[in-house]
This record gives sequence, C-alpha cells and structure tokens, in this order.
Amino acid sequence: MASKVRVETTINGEPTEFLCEPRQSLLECLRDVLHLTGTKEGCNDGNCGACTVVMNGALVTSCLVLGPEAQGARIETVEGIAKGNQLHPLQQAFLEEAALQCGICTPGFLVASKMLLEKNAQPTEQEIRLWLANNLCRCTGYDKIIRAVQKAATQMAEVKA
Amino acid sequence: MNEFEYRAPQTLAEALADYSAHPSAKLLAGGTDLIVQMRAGRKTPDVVLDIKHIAELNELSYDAAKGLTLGAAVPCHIIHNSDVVKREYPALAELAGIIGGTAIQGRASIGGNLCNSSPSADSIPLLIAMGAICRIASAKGERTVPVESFCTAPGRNVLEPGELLVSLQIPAKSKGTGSYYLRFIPRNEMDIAVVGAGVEVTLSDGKISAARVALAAVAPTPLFVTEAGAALIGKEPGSEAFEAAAQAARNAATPISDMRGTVAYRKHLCAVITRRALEAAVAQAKERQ
Amino acid sequence: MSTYSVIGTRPIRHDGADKVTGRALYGADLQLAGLLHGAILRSPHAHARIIKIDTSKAAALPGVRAVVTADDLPDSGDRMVDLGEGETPLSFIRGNVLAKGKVLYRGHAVAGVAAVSAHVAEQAANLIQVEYEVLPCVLTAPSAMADGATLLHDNLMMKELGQNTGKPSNVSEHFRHLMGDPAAGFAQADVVVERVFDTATVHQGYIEPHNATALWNNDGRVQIWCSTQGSFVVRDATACVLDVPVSQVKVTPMEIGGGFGGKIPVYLEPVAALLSKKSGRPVKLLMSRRDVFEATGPTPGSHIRVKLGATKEGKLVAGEAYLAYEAGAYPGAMVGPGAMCVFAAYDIPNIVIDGYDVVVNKPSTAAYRAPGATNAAFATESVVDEIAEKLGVDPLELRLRNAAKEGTRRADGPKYPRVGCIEVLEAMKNSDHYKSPLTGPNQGRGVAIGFWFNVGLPSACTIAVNADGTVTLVEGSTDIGGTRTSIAMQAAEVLGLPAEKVQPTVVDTDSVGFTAVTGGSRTTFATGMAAHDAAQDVVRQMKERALKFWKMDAATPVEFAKGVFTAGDKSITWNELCTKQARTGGPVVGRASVNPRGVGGSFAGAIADVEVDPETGKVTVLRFTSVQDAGKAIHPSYVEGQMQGGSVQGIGWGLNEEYYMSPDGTMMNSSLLDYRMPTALDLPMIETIIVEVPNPGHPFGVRGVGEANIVPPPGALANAIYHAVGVRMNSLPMKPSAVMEAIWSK
Amino acid sequence: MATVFLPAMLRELAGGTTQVAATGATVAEVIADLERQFPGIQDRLTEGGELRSNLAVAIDGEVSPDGIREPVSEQSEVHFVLALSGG
Repeated sequence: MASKVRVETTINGEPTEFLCEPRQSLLECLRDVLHLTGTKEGCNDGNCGACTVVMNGALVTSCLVLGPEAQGARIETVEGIAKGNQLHPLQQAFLEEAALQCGICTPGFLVASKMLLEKNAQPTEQEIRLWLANNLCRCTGYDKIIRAVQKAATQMAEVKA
Repeated sequence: MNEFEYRAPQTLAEALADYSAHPSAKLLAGGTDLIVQMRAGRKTPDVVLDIKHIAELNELSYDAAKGLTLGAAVPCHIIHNSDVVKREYPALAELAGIIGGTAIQGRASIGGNLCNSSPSADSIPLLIAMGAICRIASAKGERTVPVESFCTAPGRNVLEPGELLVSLQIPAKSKGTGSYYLRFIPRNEMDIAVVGAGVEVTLSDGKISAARVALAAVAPTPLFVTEAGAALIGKEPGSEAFEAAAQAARNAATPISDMRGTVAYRKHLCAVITRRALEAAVAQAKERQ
Repeated sequence: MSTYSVIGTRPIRHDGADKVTGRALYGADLQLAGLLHGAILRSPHAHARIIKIDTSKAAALPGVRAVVTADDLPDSGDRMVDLGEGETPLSFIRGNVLAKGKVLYRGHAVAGVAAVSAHVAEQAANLIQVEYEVLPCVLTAPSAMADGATLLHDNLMMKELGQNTGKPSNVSEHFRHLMGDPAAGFAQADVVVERVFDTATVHQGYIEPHNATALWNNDGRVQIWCSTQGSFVVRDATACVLDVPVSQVKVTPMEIGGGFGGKIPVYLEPVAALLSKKSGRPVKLLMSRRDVFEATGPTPGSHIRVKLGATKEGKLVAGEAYLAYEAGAYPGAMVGPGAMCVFAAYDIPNIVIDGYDVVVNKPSTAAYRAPGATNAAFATESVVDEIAEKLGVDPLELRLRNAAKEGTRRADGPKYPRVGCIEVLEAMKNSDHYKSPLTGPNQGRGVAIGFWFNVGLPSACTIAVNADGTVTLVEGSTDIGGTRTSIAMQAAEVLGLPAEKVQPTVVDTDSVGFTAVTGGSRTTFATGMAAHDAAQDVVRQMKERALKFWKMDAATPVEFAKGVFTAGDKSITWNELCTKQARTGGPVVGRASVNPRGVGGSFAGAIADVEVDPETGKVTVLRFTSVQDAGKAIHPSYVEGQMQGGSVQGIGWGLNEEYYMSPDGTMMNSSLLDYRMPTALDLPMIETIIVEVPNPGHPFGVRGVGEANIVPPPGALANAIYHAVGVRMNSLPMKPSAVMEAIWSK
Repeated sequence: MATVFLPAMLRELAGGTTQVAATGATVAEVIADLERQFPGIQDRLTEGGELRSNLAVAIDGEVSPDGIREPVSEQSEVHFVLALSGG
C-alpha cells in the first residue's frame, strides 16, 4: 500500500491535519479523509467547477490540487460560508431566488460567487457570467443564479451603507 | 492514478539537484494539465516535483530596460490582476483572464501552458508575438531560448531531462506598440482554441515598423508566421495590409481536421482571426503612441 | 376563479438550507464503516467478441477484495420484464450491466473490482486481461439499416408493423401511424416542403456522475444507496438482475444531482451488490465523467424526413414523417414517443408516420427530457417555418391557424382533451419579445413550439399529524428540482397550513408505497395528487376526531375552513385539535395512493433572437423567451426554473452538443471541456411566460412542466439562423463550422 | 357499440379498416369481440391476460391506468397507444 504523507493545513479557519497519499487530490482529501463532502465531484478534470474551493486567496478546482499541496495553505470550502446558524447573504439569496434545482453545483457556485463579491462588490451581469463560466449548472440555465448573486450584492451593499 | 513521490523543493538549487537525480520526474506548478494527464494515465511519473515554492519561479517584476520577468509558476490570476502587467502588457493581462475559467486561472501558469506545449495553447502565440525569451536552468547551468523555438512537436519542447523553465523575459514595449491575442472557440470561455492568433505591431510615422504574428492550433506546434509580419512592415495599418497578413497566415497554416474543425474551416479562420487580432493590436498601438 | 393561500406562492424549499451549506448527502457522500471502493473495467472497443477474461492478476493485487464479471450474474434464463419503460428482455438489462459474450459499445462494462481504495481498484481493473475479437461497428441509423450491415444481436428479430419477421436485423421495430389519406391530402396542397434532418447523440449532462453503494448483508438482504430518479425502479431492476425477491432489496435514494431521464436505468447497483456479496463489505462505485458519457444512456441520434403540405390559405392538409432513431446497443430508441410528437402540435387531417428503432454500437440510450420529441420537433418546426415563408404568413400566425386544440386527433389516434397550444401561441405573439424589433445586421428571430405528454403512474404518500399542528409528509419521489416543496404545498393548501408547517421527507423503498420515477413530468402532478388526497384523508379523520372530541354523533357534518373545524355551534382550531389526537383515538395518519387519470399534456414555445457571425459561423443567442402551459403553477419559481433549464439544454443541443464519434466508435469529446454544454457566459437571461390552462384532471389543475420546454429551442434557433443569414440548417448541432459550411454552400 | 381505432400496425388483420365497432362493457370484452371479428388480434394486444406492457389503452383520449379492466361505454372511442413514461 502506498505510503502516506502528513499534511498540516487550515480549513475554514480551523487548523487541520490529515494523512494522504500524494496521488489523492485535495478534493478526495476533503471528501474521503476529512468527510467534508459539501465540495462535489462532477468531472475530476477542472471543467465543471463543482469542486471549487478557495486556496490561499485564489479560486481553484480542488480536483486539480494534490493533497500534499495543501501543506501550510488556507482552504475555504462551502462548509465555511455560513457563520454559525447565520446563512451568508448569498446562501439566503440562492434560496429566495430558487437558484438551485438539484443542488449539486450549488457549493461550487457559492464559493465562486462569494469570492467574486469580495473582489467586486457590484458586478454587472456580464461580469458575473464571466466569473462563473468555470461553473457548470445543468438545471437552471443560470438565470436565477445570476439574479441571486445580484440580489446578494445589493443586500450586502445595503448592510455596509 | 499511479503512485508517486511528492517533493516540494524550496530553492532553485534544491529543485535542480532533485531533478537531476530524478530526470523522469514531472514538474508541478498549477497542475491543471499535469494532474489531468496523470489521472488519464498519459503520464506516470515516479516523482512529482512541486516547483511553485521557488522564489525565481514566482518572480513578477518589471524594469523599463529589461522588460517583464515572469516566473514560470506565476498563476494566471496574479498576472491578470497585476497593475504593471495591465499597464505595460495589456494583451498579456487579458490573455491570463481567458485561459480556462476563473478557478483554472487560480492555479494555471503561463510557464506551464508553454511547457505543456500543446499546439492549441493560448499563451504561446502571444508570447512569440511579444518576443518573449525562455530562461532555462539545469544543474549544469542556464541557457535562453526564444519562445518561437521552444516547442518541437505536440506536447514536446526543447527542455532536456533535468532542465526546467525558470522564467520568461518579455521585452519592454516601445511607444506605438500594440499586442493582441484572439482565439476562436465555439463557447465563450472554457474551450480549446480552434484557431488562435497572437500579434504585435509597432507603428511609427503612421506606418507599421515592426510586426510579429503567430498562430495556435493550425500546426504541430504554435506557428510563428514570419511572412505575415513581413507583409505588414512598411505598410499603412489598414484593411489592405491586414488582408495580406491574413492570407499569409492562412497559407502558412497546416491544420488537421478533427472534432474542433476541418482543414478548410481552420484555414479560413486563420485569416479571419489574424485580421481581427491585427485590428485590435493596431487600435491598442494607436492608443499607446 | 378560486383563490389559494399556498398554491402559486414562492416559499423557500424545505431542503434549501441543507443544499446551500453542503450538508445535503448525495450518493457519493455516503460514508460507511468498512466501505470498499470499486472500479469498472470497460470495453475499449465499440464492438467485439469477448474471447477470454483473466482476472487473476487483479485479484492478486494487494488491497483487492473482490472481482466480478458477467459470470457472477445469475443465469436464470431470459424472460421479458417490465421495469416501467416497457417490456425488455432480461438478458438485455443484464447484458448492459456486465457484458456477456460480446461488448456492444466502447465503455460497455466488462468487470468490476472492489478494493480498499478507489486508486487500488482502478489499478486492479487495469490488470484484468481481456482478449477481444474486434468486430466491425455501425454507428448511425442509416448505416445500421443498410443491407449487409454488421449485426449487433443474433437474436434480435425485426418486428415489421407489429409482426415478428423472424429476420435478424439491427432494426428492432418498424411501426406506422396512419390517419386519413396522406396522398389525397398532399394532392390538395398548394405548397409542399420536404426536408431531411440529422441530429447527433446528446447527453443529459447532469453534473453528478452516477454512483451506487451496496451492502449484501449476511441475512441475504441487499441494501442500496444511490442517485436515481426512481428508487423503486432500482429496487425492481436490481432484484430482477440478481434474481432475488423484491422484498430482499431496499433502496435508499440519496440526494440526486440531476437526472433529466438519464438516471432511470440501473448501471452500477447490481455490480456493487455482487462485489459486496463477494467481499462481505459495503462497496461504493462512482462513475467518472468519461464513464457517464461512454457508458450511460444518452438520447438517440436520429435521421428524419418530414414532408408537409399546406393550402395557400395556410391550412396544413397532409404530413409525412420518417423517423429512424439510434437506440444504441439495445432496442428502445424512444422513436415511439418521437412519432407521437412529430406532428402533435398541429391539426393535420392526413398523416403517415413511419418509425424505426435501430440498434447501433453506441451506449444504450435512455430518456432525456421529452424523449424523442426534440429531434422530431426540430424537423417539423423547420419545415413549418419554411412553409410560412413560402406562403408569406407570419410563422406564429401559420401555427395558430393549425394549432392542436381540444378535439384534435393526434396521428396515433386519441383526440386531445383541453390543451393549451393556442394559448401558448397567443402568449408568444403578445409577448414583449415578439413585439420588439431586432437591432442589427446578421440578426434573426425564430419561433417554434412543441408538445410533450405528462404521464400518470403510481405514487403513494402518507401524512402524519403532529401535536404542535405541523405535519410530516412521507413520499417516494426523489427530489431533483424542488418537488419536496411543490408536493408539500399541495398538502398544505388542503390542510390550511403554511408550506413550512408541512415537512416533506423522501424515504427508502421499505418506508412508503410504490412510487414511480421522478420523470415524465409526473412528480408535481401525480405525487402532488397523492399528497392532496392524503391531506384530504387527514381532514376527513380530523373531522371524525372533532366529533369525538365534542362527543357528537359521528354522522354530524363538520366544516373545515381557514384552520377551524366547525359543527353547529362547536368549533375548534386545527392547532388545538392536533393536541387532542391521543385522547381521540391516537395519532392521525392520512394516506393515499394514486395511479392517476386526467393526465394532461403540456405545450411549450420558444422565441429566439440570434446573431450569426458571418465570418465564423458562430451563433450568439441575444434574447430567448420560453412559454409553457403549466396548467397551474404550484411554485412559480420552480416552474420558471424548469422552463429556463429545459430551454438552455435545448440551446446546447441546438448549437454545440454532440457525441463526436471516431470511425472506430470512440467518443472523442468525452469531457466537459469538449462536450460543450452552455456556460453562464454563453447565454442571455431566459425570459419565461407561464400560461395556465388548468388540467381538469388534477385537483389544482397541474400540468407537469418538466419536459416540453426542451422541445422547441433547436427548431427556434434553426429558424432564427435562417432569418439572420439565409441558411436552413438541417442537422444538429448547428455548431460554428456547420453554419459556416452552410453559408459557403449557399 | 364502442368505436375501436386500430393502430396502423394492426390494420392488416382487419382488412385495412381503421375503425371498427365492437361490443363490450370493458376493454377486455371489447378485445374479445375484436378477436371474434379478426382472429389473431388478441395476441397482438394482450399477453398473459393483460395488455402488452408496451401498450396502453385510451378511452375517449384518456389513457387508462386500469388497462383491460377499464369500463367502456357505447359511445366510447377506444385507442390502443404506445405506453410511455418520459425523462
């Protein structure tokens, strides 16, 4: 059996250690080792975005990251978006706008959208579409997702003001 | 995926020593090509060297004399958002925003795109057009290679076992120079170029004084079309000159028919995309005069 | 018009918090103690005889716990079985689960392995040595139908107009619908247009790959956790394939990441069960994206000829259609429904339709959202557009003149009950979109309409009343797009409760009565009807309880309105009565099971504005409107969502999606990079207009809206492209290179 | 007498006729009457005493979940149609 390496990392603000084979992707480590199964696998080659997480401030598809690369990194997943019982405005807007049907792509969309709003608090429709082009949704046709992101942006701006 | 050993050297010297000890190792920067290929069984290394912790490979600096030093492992999202790149090399900043999607740009590097040496790589035509030079190092020493001489066949390049790409040097751009990369893809993002064209033109006294044109996805390697550049030099920037360059590009292309397009379609697109890229580059050149 | 307090509102879905926090458990998320991971070895050839399989090296790899092949499947003889998709020989179902004797498509499962990790299982699968005798392959309907074509099945005899010919063929069936006198009809026509169309194989493209976990327990019971549109279908199919009693199989449907018809057949479940039986441990099998493309059922590619004749007054008088659909490796190409839908939107007196179900060396096809109808409508709607142009009539006006309505006889026989085709067309005509002008060169507008049935089929449901006034609703319809809520809302309406006081739960096959698939646009209709009926049962029992509580005669009439039970001068609120259950006879549980009549059908329409780049052939969708008859929209947001999602799948089908096959039968683009489903950047907002022509067969008037919306888009886009650049596209996808070539040959 | 519409593929059994009159209070009885008129038709419509599972029967345009047990009236139109489900 393959020898495992020890990885120390930070996930959603919590210092975390795990053992993995080098060939295990970060996605596998999150799901199968750490049981953080909110991050989904849709294609395992970076083209669907269901496994999107934030790694050291950059959006990445965790299927294209090796587990050991998480050493010393800061990882943020869908499980870290809500603060305790309080849903993030994006999560709330996704529910209010019916921006999910089957929900399998939703974690990736939420992680990506959250980062978009952190970089660009009032994105245009076209900016949202461009940013989210790495995330495939087959159920909604994207319309309600775009509206949910716009709604969350507006609400977050109102809270700030 | 086969088993392998993962190593993450922290210095260039350490990486070169490791690499010379394991010449069949594969180098990992963003992993957006390598991990896909390993998962598909197309690459089965015993050792993977993660080279993105090395300072030289993460350098992104600009000097008015030397131009831009772009470390081979700098991810696209850094390039795309870099103020100096946006100011001095807007086409490069834009390019870094169209490779893959947002989450691919979080990892993928221009250096990796070059070393993967796909004929359809988006970055290579622009690097050729901008006259980029590869800085290559091994335990034995260093050498430089112009980007247009880097790729040798689909997936192959001039790197010898033990050699790694440290950085790219892109000359500073004089006033009146404009560059552009344009590709044709069926979707609007997340797609492989059917045809791509990287162009650079310099205008002086209302005429084109320098021009370079390179193409993606129309030959076994990215194609530097010197005839297209020659067709532009000395001409006034306009449809006649662009058309001549476009025809030169079309004539130089030797594409294959595959699921992305037929020979006839790709040759046709070469002309269209080259012309449109030139129009954009000239517009930029005029802005930068 | 009755007013509802819950129906037509937009409450937050009951499973919403789980799905935005990552807590919802999908099939692949299941973790069990002692879980093994599996891998499937798949055929590298499109058509080959299996000479020998040697699994010894795989079995010997450290960490491997079990290896299975078709030899491990029971050999209980062949028989016809019906698993909700019509009769199929059991040997075909088993053969698709694990190939026996021959592989019929690239990706066909040959062997399964279970090991301590997915990586070890994959390595082991690659160590299995299979000796093949490669055979020639046939990849399209016309080539498979040609004289002398290589046959996929020695035992497949062609059925010709209902009669078994006894002749081995790749054509499993040729059938015909004939109405009126087509020859006489065409003789009356002033304009006749006949065109030939081809459509590529396309995939449903759900984002979640198939998965299944099985535990074959020591008592012989088989437990399965999986992603499916129908847990009972998985139960029955697995029991059939494994030759165990249905009661020995329990299927727990996990959350499902999309299906669109593709998650009805079983692929992994029986293999996981066999691996579990051999290893004595639970085994999880996951498909890769390539497996999903190569080894699950896409929708058929097709070869279609449509001929329509119209008088100069714009009345369609005759129609003729030839439909040859590629079933993939086993018969069942959905050409039957294609034939029923090809002219279903129109009142045409004289029709002949010939359908051919043809096997080819591609994966066995499955349903995909209005299966068979989109291919057919692309052809019909293109020809109708051409006739409108020849007659100089507005394309919506021509459709209105010929639209199907109550009493119109379909070519397959029955007359329509009340349907909303005309209302859909009028909504299109009156839309802001249709009234707005195009704004630039190379732009065009196209319209199209389409029909799809709703199906009934069985559903069961129970509702238990809680002491605090809330209720729990137990149902068996897996929730792919918010149906927990659309079903709960129907119970809530009957019970006078807000939607959030009805807690719906989707349960396993041991815990609710038989419920057919979430498919066929039936869930909100049929399971919703069961919820309505179960809620009525609750109300009836609660009335009895009220009388008991009041110590009144059981025959006394009781009124229930606005949450209050009243009889004479007595009244008690719902909430208060709920607290009295224990003292009036114990917990109240309502139940209902239905196999509904009154199944409506749904018409949909699309208006598409496109701009075509005349130098590259690339089509940009500028504006898109989807119109559909929902009967009554229970939760309008999710009705709009179905319309938008179906429209975008139709746009993908129309413009870029295809199985790009090499001559040896390899799908060259089996990734989400090269199989180009639309991204957010490829689309405009999708405008929706919900038309409500209530279905008299449902208590709230519901028509299922899951499917018809995918039918019009390819035709609408083809017509828009024609009006933009003057080329009639006769094959799907209308990808840039194809449009460019059409422009060149103009 | 109910009016039975024969699907095109059964018409050769009935000499090409598209509509035939048949008596019966249920679909089963109607089929039995059809069999008397056109021997062989029952086999094409039923198997093991039930409708063939690829078929459904529609009475006056509405597909019946009860199959051969569905009541038929004197004025009914009876159609044998393809059974289907969907995506």
